[in-house]
Parts: sequence; structure tokens; C-alpha cells
Amino acid sequence: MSTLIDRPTQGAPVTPKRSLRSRLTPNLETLPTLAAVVIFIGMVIYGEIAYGRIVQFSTISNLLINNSYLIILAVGLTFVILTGGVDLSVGAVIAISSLVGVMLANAGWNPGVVMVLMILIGSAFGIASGVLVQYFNVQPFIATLAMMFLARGLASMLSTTPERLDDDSPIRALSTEWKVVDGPKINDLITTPNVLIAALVVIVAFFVLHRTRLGRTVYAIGGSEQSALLMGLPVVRTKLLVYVISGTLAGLAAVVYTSKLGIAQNITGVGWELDAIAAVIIGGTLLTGGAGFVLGSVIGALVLGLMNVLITRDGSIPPEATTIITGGILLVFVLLQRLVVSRKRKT
Amino acid sequence: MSAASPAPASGPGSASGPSSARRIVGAVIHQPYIWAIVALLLLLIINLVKDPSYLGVSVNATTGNLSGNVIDILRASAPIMMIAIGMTLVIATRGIDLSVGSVMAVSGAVSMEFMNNSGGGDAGTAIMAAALALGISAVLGTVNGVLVSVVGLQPFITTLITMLAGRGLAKVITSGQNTSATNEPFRWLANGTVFGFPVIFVIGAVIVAIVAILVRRTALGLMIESIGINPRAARMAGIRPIGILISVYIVSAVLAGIAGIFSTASVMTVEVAKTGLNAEMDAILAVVIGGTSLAGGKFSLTGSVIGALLIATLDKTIVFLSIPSSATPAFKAIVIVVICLLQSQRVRALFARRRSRTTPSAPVPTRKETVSA
Amino acid sequence: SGGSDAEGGGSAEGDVTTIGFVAVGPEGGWRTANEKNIQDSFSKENGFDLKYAPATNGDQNSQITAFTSFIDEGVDAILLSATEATGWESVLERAKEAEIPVVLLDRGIEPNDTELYTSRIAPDNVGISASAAEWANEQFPEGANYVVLEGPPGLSVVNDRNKGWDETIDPNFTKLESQSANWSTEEAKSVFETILKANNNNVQLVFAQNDEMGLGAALAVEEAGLKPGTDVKIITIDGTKAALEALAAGRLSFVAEYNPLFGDTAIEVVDAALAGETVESEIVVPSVTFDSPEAATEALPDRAF
Amino acid sequence: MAPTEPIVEMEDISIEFPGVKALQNVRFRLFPGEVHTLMGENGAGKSTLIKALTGVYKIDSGTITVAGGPRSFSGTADAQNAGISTVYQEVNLCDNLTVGENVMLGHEIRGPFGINWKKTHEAAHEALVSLGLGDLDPQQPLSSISLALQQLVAISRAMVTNSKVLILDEPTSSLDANEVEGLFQVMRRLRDQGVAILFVSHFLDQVYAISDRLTVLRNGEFVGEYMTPELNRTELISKMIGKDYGTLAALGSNRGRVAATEGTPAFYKATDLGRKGSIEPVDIEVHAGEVVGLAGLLGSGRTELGRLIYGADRPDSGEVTIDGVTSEVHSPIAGLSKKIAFSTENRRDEGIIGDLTVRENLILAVQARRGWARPLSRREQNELCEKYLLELNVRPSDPERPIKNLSGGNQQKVLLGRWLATKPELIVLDEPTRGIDVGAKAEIQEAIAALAEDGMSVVFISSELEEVVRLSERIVVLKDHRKIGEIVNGPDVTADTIVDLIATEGSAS
Ligand SMILES: Nc1ncnc2c1ncn2[C@@H]1O[C@H](COP(=O)(O)OP(=O)(O)OP(=O)(O)O)[C@@H](O)[C@H]1O
Ligand SMILES: Nc1ncnc2c1ncn2[C@@H]1O[C@H](COP(=O)(O)OP(=O)(O)OP(=O)(O)O)[C@@H](O)[C@H]1O
Ligand SMILES: [Mg+2]
Ligand SMILES: [Mg+2]
Repeated sequence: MSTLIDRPTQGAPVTPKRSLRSRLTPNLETLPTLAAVVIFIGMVIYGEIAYGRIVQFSTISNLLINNSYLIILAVGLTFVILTGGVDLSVGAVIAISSLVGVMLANAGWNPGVVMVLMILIGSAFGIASGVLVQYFNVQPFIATLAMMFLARGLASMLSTTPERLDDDSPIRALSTEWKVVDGPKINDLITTPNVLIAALVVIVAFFVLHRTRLGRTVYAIGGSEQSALLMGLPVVRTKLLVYVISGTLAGLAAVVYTSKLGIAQNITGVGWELDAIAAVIIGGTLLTGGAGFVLGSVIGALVLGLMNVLITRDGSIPPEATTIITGGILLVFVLLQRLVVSRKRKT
Repeated sequence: MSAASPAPASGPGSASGPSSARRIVGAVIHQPYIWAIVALLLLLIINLVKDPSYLGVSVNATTGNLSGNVIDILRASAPIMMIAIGMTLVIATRGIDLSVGSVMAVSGAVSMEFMNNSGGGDAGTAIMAAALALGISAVLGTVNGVLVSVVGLQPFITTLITMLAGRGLAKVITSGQNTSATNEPFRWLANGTVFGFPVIFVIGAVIVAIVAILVRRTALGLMIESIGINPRAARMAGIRPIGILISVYIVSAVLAGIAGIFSTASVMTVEVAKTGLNAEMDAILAVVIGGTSLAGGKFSLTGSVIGALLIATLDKTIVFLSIPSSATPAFKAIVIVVICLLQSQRVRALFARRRSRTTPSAPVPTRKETVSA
Repeated sequence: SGGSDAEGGGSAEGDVTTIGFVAVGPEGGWRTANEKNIQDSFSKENGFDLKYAPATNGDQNSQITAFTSFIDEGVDAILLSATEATGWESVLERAKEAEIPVVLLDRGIEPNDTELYTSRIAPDNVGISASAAEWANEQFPEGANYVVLEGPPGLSVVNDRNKGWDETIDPNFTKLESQSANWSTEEAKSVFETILKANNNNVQLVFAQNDEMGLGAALAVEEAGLKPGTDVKIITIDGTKAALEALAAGRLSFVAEYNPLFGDTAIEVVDAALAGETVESEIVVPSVTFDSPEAATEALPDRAF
Repeated sequence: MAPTEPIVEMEDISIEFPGVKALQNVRFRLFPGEVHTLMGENGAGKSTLIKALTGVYKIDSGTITVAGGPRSFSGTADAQNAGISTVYQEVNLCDNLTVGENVMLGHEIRGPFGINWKKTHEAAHEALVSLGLGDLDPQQPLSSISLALQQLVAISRAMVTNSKVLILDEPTSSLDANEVEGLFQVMRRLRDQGVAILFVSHFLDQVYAISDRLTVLRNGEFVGEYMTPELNRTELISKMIGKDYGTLAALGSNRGRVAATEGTPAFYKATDLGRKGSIEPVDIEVHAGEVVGLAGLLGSGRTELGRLIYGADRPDSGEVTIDGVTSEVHSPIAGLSKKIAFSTENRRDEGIIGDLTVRENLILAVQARRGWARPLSRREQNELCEKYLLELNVRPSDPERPIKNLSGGNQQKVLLGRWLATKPELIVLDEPTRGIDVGAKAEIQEAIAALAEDGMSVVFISSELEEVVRLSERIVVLKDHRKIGEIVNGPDVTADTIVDLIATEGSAS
């Protein structure tokens, strides 16, 4: 009753052209991230020429030390954003986790236990967000906004005064400065356990995303959740897990930040979720999910950190302009991404 | 209370006769915002327990205006209502507008700066100031709309950028200063009364009604929903998405501008770092509490109005009960979580199953919807 | 390419002294006046190159970033208006190691290790709020119902101002409520109108921890059909022009100045520190109080902020 | 051939969606080593039965037995672990990933350092080879290949696991004959290895070519289970549609009317209509009352041409005259206002607005043309609905039901109604009968013929050449995004005429 068109057997479907294109396309996908790297390097060069003393041990060390918490947060958010979700609660989670941690440590709890507990508080908020998102179909924005409110509110109920970690608390050891290279005066190459923790987090995250089924499922969900589900991937578990990962890393960031400052406060971390999201986006991850790299997010965090340094170095930028500059830089990055995406669609 | 916005399903004209009241009640019970109404009533009851005269409205002897907690709530809800209505339309197109708080600050800054410089205290100056403020708000809305629809940027990131830049702009306008002005007609907008009712609420209600008529009595609502549900299909069906998207972001920004005028007029000062701070969160909450999904598509203006009232009531209740206001977020969190849970398929299925023990009814199949941020 | 010497950056050109100013940024009338005063004082004409680094949204971390960046850059001296008192030890130690003098402006640090900085120049928060409480004690010998409108809970200023007040106010006063209005006029108005209703207008005194919130409370009082100054007396701290105008008009009852103008003192301290002289570690900026419309009217014409 | 124990046995399955009894007491058995076809009209419940088996939908009553034991799966993943792989009706892949990643998702080969990508890609290649896709590079992005290839990629996923049961829901809907044959070879091989295969298709030829046993559903009810050779086509169709085959047989052909349009000016005429990267400049004209077929291989550019005519894509060359007037058609709304309509082949992404009701979907294009400020009154809307739901025999015919709850075929009818409601003078129909059951297909073909009879111009795109030949008066043949010829239909024109044209043109170039 029906005849389908016969494809001439030898007329192979343009394979050679396709394989060429396929070799090109991954590059297009990495382009936003590469652009972030290029712009970062550009900023370094500009800073060195315009203000000096950017390419030196101490500045670079401090860039890493001061932003290790942001790198950890951005890594966590990369997971969530790759699935097409978002986590607004991380900043507030840092506040509650560090407050509880410092209060318990000062109450004489074992510091090891305290640190684990701080991380677990993050996990708990992550689980709560994940359950709301996954089992009750609450949109990620709303679920994590609720967790942000909850964490911030609980933190304010716990204490509104800064809680100071005892001077001899072992938690502070995480920010011990190790001089790797002892330069003249304070120009030393320094690292702290915190920086190493952040580096470890990045490496593990990279491995998980690119070399485990969990990671592939994260990308698949970002591509099409419906498809991932019908392909038989563990969507439920994975979606829950990304929020747990994000929450846990927020807990870890709380440990890192607390050890660095030695204090905890209910108002710590206001707006950091937006910094972390900005870092992820600058790093080339699409907010709609499915495309991006964790290393990009690290670069994104460093771009933001370096931008603050450059603004400080300049010293004459009026305060009202700083947010405009941040917005402008973000705009440049997303326009760039947009260009890449539309270029890709055309090929 | 919110008679201004007709329920999407049943137009006022079609309902008549004695059974219509019952039908409306029946329709409301099946609306997603029913839980917001319940929560609102609960809050009022809690307040009544603390102070039995809570709902009392009296005529203030010195000022001759109506005064009472309810009046305060209406007044406080007006700005939230404005941004929530705009946000509802934006969200219905699958977008989000994070910039409303900053637009409030810009609008406030423009009007205060204008009145402060022109020095005139008359109604003309007030109108000029408001017009200027709304004009600049519309420009910001256009920027959002063009970036989203023509350039094709994601709404979240686009409006995050305007949120950052907008706050900066407000500071530039006033050179970083909190600026005050004196202008009686302008002040009257937020603090005056007509027939004893707060002007601010009356204006708010009228604007809600206008927007509701604009989207529900024309085909705009249908088109907005189509774009929100399936933008590609909507375009193929002949709808012009660019025009509609730009208008929606402009409407949202202009309504935010009005909210900015409301909140600065109430103290006749713009506080560049504070005015409208986190207002976008309140607006989004109001929309979600009102039953509009962040995934876009079907929307309910009535729901958002109720959501705005709930948030204003919650804010006021916290203070009324002498709970430190820094704990307010925690209570908001609880309200959102509970309402979202009650609205969720899973919980509703649970209710349905319980009911089906007495009457045989359809168990709800587990159906996953694709959720987008 | 990391090598450099401390003299390389700012003072190489001769007499120009490079100063890093880790600031708070726009926050309200007082802060604006203060930071403008500092910027004006450390001007090019006076031989300074001031680098101004305001915090983003009052976030302490951004201040720490700015601070370390100034050290890395090798400025000659750092002025620090900390958003938060605690958590400064490690960066201050680095500054010390780099031999950069640090002068604290306005807010101090906790724990107050005077080894870590050169000097602190500030009005006395505890003392100022105590003077406000003393005035209240005088006005209401047999006590009164009062409400405190405070800044964002958790800030050290807020804690200091609470401390001075609570220690001084007579025990026969009843604190109805202490509620935050986040330094904001609008919020203060909204909060206070509700408090008035919750207490059936039975409030005689408001202690607003800054001018903006006090002005908001005055609006709420008027809105409720009461008369500020008569029915409800309002105390504010800071002493901005707007507050003095309100005091002159009788809408506020007591304004305690928190003097923001200490740029000249700061210059003296920095110069002394750079010259290697020892400087006093605590310099209190004298502040005045205004307790009547007349006092306010008198001070208004040459009010600089 | 049939072993005694069925591997899957479903008894008394019922599922009810709000307002629809999708399945009522349906039973179904699947034996190892057989290809069992599920037959039924659109909306009969085939896809629903499959989703019930794999646990995507929860059953309201009934029992499911797998390999001898009662089972109830929680979803595809769960079913897969029990050896049931499923390829669902709509293509379900992730187009942000590569072909190979899609094939291997969830089955990546792991080594000591996590996923071993080299081995994984090799395994993907193997799975692709088994479906004759050896020349597809596993590393290329999925988004760069055609829908047909994507469908094959989706099927090759099922080759990766050693399943005992393989479910294929309309796998052939966008495949060409070669691809179908390749797929059938694989299915036969698997069947011979003892795999039980559940197959769904609306193509009777395919059904008779591959299946051993049939289960027929009608309106969610079980009609019967038959051995394929024992049931002839006419009987099968009668069982599916519940009435006689007569309606279908009576369907005429348009071939007689060919000459009627000669000499008269064309309603639509385009010269050099083209768009870079999608189709080279084409001349095409359509007369009033004429059906012009677009024929070509998959990916030959038929859809692209249709989209250019409607304005869904912006042409970058060419001149268009409509009714003698030179016009620019650069956007869908421009097409609409020139009385052109376009029914898409991609129903899910470009057709339906899922959460809106049937009524709202139906009136959407009419409303879009009138503009937002002039809404259709409720009465006008109801009149349109009544007319077209009845005319096109949409089931269920309740206009207030969300369109996403209708079966694929019925959604297609509603969309057709959307376009007809705009009273177009030229309608471009891109695969209007894809994935549609025999009964509905006949209805739609009939409707097209009737429209042309009433003077409407039709551009008809279909992969089924017989359909094109039966309905069109002229056939424009495309190849590799170029027009390679035009055939005036006549008694001696058959599907082979077109195939020959494509083949000779291919060897010539
Ligand atoms: N998620 C759903 N919600 C409500 N009703 C549904 C849903 N899915 C299917 N239905 C209804 O169930 C019935 C059976 O649909 P199903 O998709 O199983 O048909 P089908 O036999 O696969 O048809 P087709 O050949 O068109 O794919 C239809 O009437 C359809 O409208
Ligand atoms: N959504 C898409 N993404 C990427 N490529 C596409 C897409 N749609 C079509 N193409 C490509 O465009 C070319 C032409 O496709 P088109 O759909 O016009 O072919 P067609 O002749 O209509 O075939 P079909 O029978 O598939 O509709 C094909 O090579 C196809 O791979
Ligand atoms: Mg089906
Ligand atoms: Mg096609």
C-alpha cells in the first residue's frame, strides 16, 4: 500500500563533510570557556601594564586565597546549572553552617566533628532543595529561594552578633599560610590548605562530570530531562544529587571561609549566590543547562576576583560605577556566548 | 478585595442568578491560589488572637482618614502588587524579571532628583516627575525586552545585568546620595486617601484592573500563554513573539516604576541602596504563591494579587507579633514551602486518593513535566 | 617577574604618598559625608594619591580583597573603615609584615589588638548612645515606653549603640520592642506604624540608631495622627542636615551627632606614622548633641553634611 | 515457533486519564523469539500500553507478569534492568551530546579511571554498524544529523544492552525503505536469538513483512490477538476501525484533473526562491485548486522549501507573486495575511501548544491574523470548534481538553483544523499523514482532495510516494536541496517514475 523512497544505495549520506563538522563543533562548544581564559589573560596583561604588580607571587597567591570559597561554590553551582536548575541558597547556607560550626567549636566540640557537621548542614539544605524540586515539582528557583530564606532566617535567629572562633581553634589551621617561594618582603608565593581543598574539589568535579555516568547523566538532563528519563537514566537520583553536591560544597565553602576569617555571622554571604552564578556563566556554562565546563567556572571566579583587584588598583572608580561595571562585563560575556551559539546553529 | 481582576475562566458577564455565587466559590476552590487564601486567613486569625481588635478600622480623629491594620496592609501591598502583576506577565512568557527592584530605585531616584532640583511643590511638578520616572523605567524595560527577544539572551541573566546596572544608575542619578524632596501632591499618592481609602491602594487596584482587562479581554493573554508554553509553535501560528516580549518587559518595568514611586512617595526620600532591595524576590514569591508556574504558560493575575496581599500581611504580622524582623525570611520560607507542597501533584494525588476511598475517582498518573529554570 | 621593592610604587615619584582607602561605600547620609571628607582631605594638593575602594553591598570579603590588593600593590598607608569588626587579624598581620601602617577609621576591630594597627580615629559609639540615653532619663524621670529601631542586626555599630543605650537607660523604662529597620526610612515607617498599632499608640519614646530611621518613625507618628515631639519623642544618631532640619521643625526631639569630619586628624596620623613617630592608638573624635530646635537652627547654616 | 511461556503477560490492564479511559481491561502477551505488532488507530492506546508496561504510567488495575513473576516497574530505568529496552514513539535523545554519547548513555564502558571514552566510542560504533550506520561518526553532535538518523540512533541504543524484550513504538515513521529494511534485518536477527520484540507501526506492508503475531486495540479496548498470516489486510483494517474497509477503497485520485489548470495564471508563483545553507533557488508555481506534491529523499529540502513559501524562514533570494501581486513573505504572520497556511511536520515542537485547550489551539492562527486587539468572541470560537472538530472527526471532540492529552493523530487533525479555519488559499502540508493510522490517513487525504476541489491550492509533502502520486497534479522533485525536475501527473506516472528521476539525476551529477 505504501512505497517509501529508496535511497540510492551508494549515495552515502555526506559523511565526510559531517566528520569535518564534528571535529569543529566541540571547539565551538568550548569557545565561550576559551574566551573567558583569553579575557582573563587580557585582564592580567592590562592590569600589569596599567597598574603594575599584578604578575607577582603575592597578588596571584592572594587571588587564589581570597577566592577559594567562590571557586568551591561555583563548582557546586556548575553541577546544578548543567542540569538546567539553579541554587540560590548557597550564600545563606554558608551563614548558617559557619554560625553553627563556630558556636559548636567554641562550646568545646571536637573540631573534626564540627567541620564534618558544617559540611553536612550544607548537604541537608541541598537534600531539602532536591526533594522539593524532584519529588514535589517545585521549580528550582523557588525551592532554593525558600532554602535561602530559611537558612538566612534561622541564622538570624541563632545569633545576630559575630561569633568568633577561638584563637587556638584547629579549624583556623586550614588557613595556615605556607610559603612555597619566599620572595622579597611580602612578595611570597603562598598557599593555604584552603586553596588546596578548592583545587581538589575542582579536580574531583572534573572527573565526576567527564568520567562517570553520574556526570554524563547531569549533561543529559540538561539536554532534555524528558529524554533522559525515557532513556532509562537515573534522573531522579541525579537531580537530587546535584542539589546535594551544591549544598555540600556550600558547607565546605563555609568551612573554608570560616577558617580564613575566624568568624561567623548571620549576614555572611549575602549575594554570593549571584557571584557564583555569574562565575559559572562567565566560564561558559549555559544557564539552560547541558553545556559547560567546571574549569570554565574556576576561570569565571578568577575573572570576578581579578576584576575586584583591578577596580581597587585603579582607586578612582566611583562606588556607583562598580555594579555597572560588573553588569557590563557579564553582558559582554553572555553576548559572546550568544554569538557562538548562533554561529553554531548556522553551520 | 480583588474584584478588579476577573477570574480567567469565568467572565463576570456570564455569571448570573443565585447559583452564580456558588459557582464562583466552586471555581475558586479549584484554583491553585486557594491555599494562599487559606494562609492569608490563618495569618489574620493569628493576629486576631493576639489582638481581638486587629481587623478594626476606625476613622482617625486628627487626620480624618480610615486607619487600622487592614488599611496598613493594603497600603503595604500596593507596591508588591504592582511588581507582581508585571512579573506574572513576564513569567508567563517563560521569562523572569530580576531587575524590578533596581527599576524601583531608578524611578524613585529620578522623581526625587527632579522634584528636588525643580523645587516646585505643585501637582504639575509631581506629574512631570512621575512621567519622567516612568519614561526611564520604560527605557530599562525596553533594554530587557530587546536583549531577551531580539538578541536572544536568557531572561535570568539579562535582568540580572539590568539589576546590577540599574542599581548603579540610581546611584549615579543622585550622585550616591539619599535624596529627599517636598511635594505635597506626590506625597499624597502614597499617604493620602480618597473616600477614606488609601490612594495608593486605589491606584494599585485600578492599574491591576486595567492590566487584567488588557490581557483578558483581548487576545494578549492567549498569545502570552502560547509564547510561554511553546515559543516556536506560537511563532509558526502567526504570533509575533518579539513585539509581545518587548511589551511585556516594558509593562513589567513601568509597573516597577510605579512601585518605585509608591515606595519613595511614602517617605519622600529615595534611599539608593535600599529602595526596592530584594523586591524582585517578593514579586516572584507572590506570583508563585498565586499559582503561576515559573515554567511559563498559564497565568493568574488574581493569584498574584492574592500572593502580594499574603506577603504584605506576613511582613506586617511578623512586626505585629514582635518577632525580630530579621527572622522574616524564615517565615516566608515556611509559607512558600507549604504552599508549593500543597500545590504539587504528589500531594494533591494523596488528597485525591484519600477522598477516593469514599467516592471512586481517578487516581492521578505520575506524569513528569519538563521543568526549566 | 614578581620581584619589586616597596618603594617602587607610590612614593617613587617623590612627594606623592599613595593611600589605600578600604571604605564602606554609599550607605546613608553620614557615610557619604564621612567618605567624601576623607577623599577631600587626602587630595592631590595635599600630596596624596588616595585610592578609594568601597565594599560591594557591605560585604566584608570584598573589603579583605581590597585590603590585600593594597598590600600587594605596596601603598604607603592604608585607611580602613571596616564593615565588620572581627576577622581582620590575618590581613592586618600581613600589612604589618609589609610595613604598611594601617589607620582604622570609624569602626574598630575585634579583638582590639593595638599591635596590629597604628591608630583608630572614631567617634565613640557607646558614649554617644549613652548620652542619648542620659537625655531620655532626664526627659522621663518616671520612665516611659520606648522602642528601639536598630540597623541590620549583627553589625558591630548596632551592637555598640545598643550597648551604650542599654547600660545607661534607667530601669524604670519599658522597652516595648527592638526591631530592625535596616537603616532605612521606608522600612522604619512601615515597621513603626505597625508597632504603634500593636501597642495602641502607647509609645512615648523612640531610639532610632540613625537619622534615616528616625525620620521614618516621625512620618509614621504623623500618619497615626499623633504629634512627634509631643506625643512621641524621637532620638536619632548621626546628625545629618536632614535630621537637624527635622529637629528644628520639632519633628525630632534629640539628635546626637556622630561626627564624620575627621579627615584632617587622619592626615596628621598618617603623616606621623610615615615619619616613624608613635601615634596614640585611640583617637576619639569629639561629637556634640542637639537637644532643642534652637540648637539645631543655630547649627544648621554651617552644617557640612 | 511460540514457546509455551510468554515473557511478558499483561492482564486486565486499565488506565484512566482525566476524562479518557485510555485502556480498559486490555490483555497482551509477548513470547520470546517473536515479533508482535500492536495495531490500532490513533489514540487506540498503543503507546499508553507500552508506557504502562515500562512503568512510565501507573496502571489503575490489572497485573503485569514478566518472566513468570508479577512485576511493576517504576520507570524506564527499572524496566531496563529487568531486560526490557524501549524506544518510545517520539525521538528521545539529548541533542547537546554526541551521537556516540547518546547511544551509550547509561552504558558507558568504565575502566580504572572512570569512563573509558575510547572503548565507549568503539562500542557505540558497533551498535551503529549493526543498524547500517557504520559511516556515522560517533563523535559528531546529535544535533547535526537529520531526524531520520536520530530515530535510528535511538534504536541503536537498544542494541547496546542484551535485552530479552525490545519495544519499538513507531520506529519507522520517518525512515526510508532502505533504512526500514536494515532495521528489519536486525529485528529478525534478534528474534532468532530469542528476543521478544514488540513493534508498533501504521504501515501495513511493514506489519505483514515483519510480524508473527498481532494484537489489535480499538478505543482503548482489546479486540483480539491473531497470528499475522491468518488475518488478511481487509479484516485487519476492519478490526482496527470497527467498520468496513469501503471508505478507504472508495478514495479516488486527482489524476484526472491535471489539464484544468494549464494556461491560467498561477495563484502562487516564486522565481529563484532560496535561502543560503538551506535550499538553492527554486522556481515553483501553484494554481488555484491544484495540488502540487514535493517529492524527494529524506533531507532533500522539502521542508525547507515549504517553510520558505510560508515565511517560517526568511528567504534571501527570489521574487514571489501571489494572485498576481508581488509580495514579500518573510515571517509566518506575513504568510498568514497573504492567506498561506503551513502545517508542520514537527508537531510536538512547532505545532501544538500543549497546555492550551483544543479550542485555543484551533483558533490560534485565526486570532493571530486578526491581531491581539480584536479577540474572537466566545461564540465565534465555539462555532469554529464545532465545525472543524466534527469535519475532521477529532476524538475526543471535547474542545476544552488540553491538546497534549490527545493522541498524536488527533493532535494532527486539530492542527489541520487550525489552518483550515484561517480559510487559506494556499496550504502547505508537510507530512500531514505521518504517524497516522489508516483510517485517519484516508480521512485526511479525502479532506485534501476536497479542499482542492473547492479551489484551494495545496503544496503537499510526504515521504510516501504513492500518496504523493495519488493526490498531486504536479510533482516537484527535490534532491540535495535543489529542484531537479517537475513531473506532470498522469496515468503512466507511478512512484517509480519519481524514484528513477532521482536516481538518474544522482548518477548524472
Ligand atoms: N498523558 C496523557 N494525559 C491524558 N490523556 C492521555 C495522555 N496520554 C495519552 N492520553 C490519551 O489516551 C489515549 C491513548 O493514547 P495513545 O498515545 O496511547 O494512543 P496511540 O495508540 O499510541 O496513538 P498514536 O498512533 O496516535 O500514537 C488517547 O485518547 C489520548 O488522548
Ligand atoms: N532541526 C534541525 N537541526 C539540524 N538540522 C536539520 C534540522 N532540520 C533539518 N535539518 C537538516 O536539513 C536538511 C534538510 O532537511 P529537511 O527537513 O528540509 O528535509 P526533508 O526533505 O523535508 O526531509 P524530511 O522527510 O525529513 O522532512 C537535512 O539534511 C537535515 O539534516
Ligand atoms: Mg502512539
Ligand atoms: Mg521534512
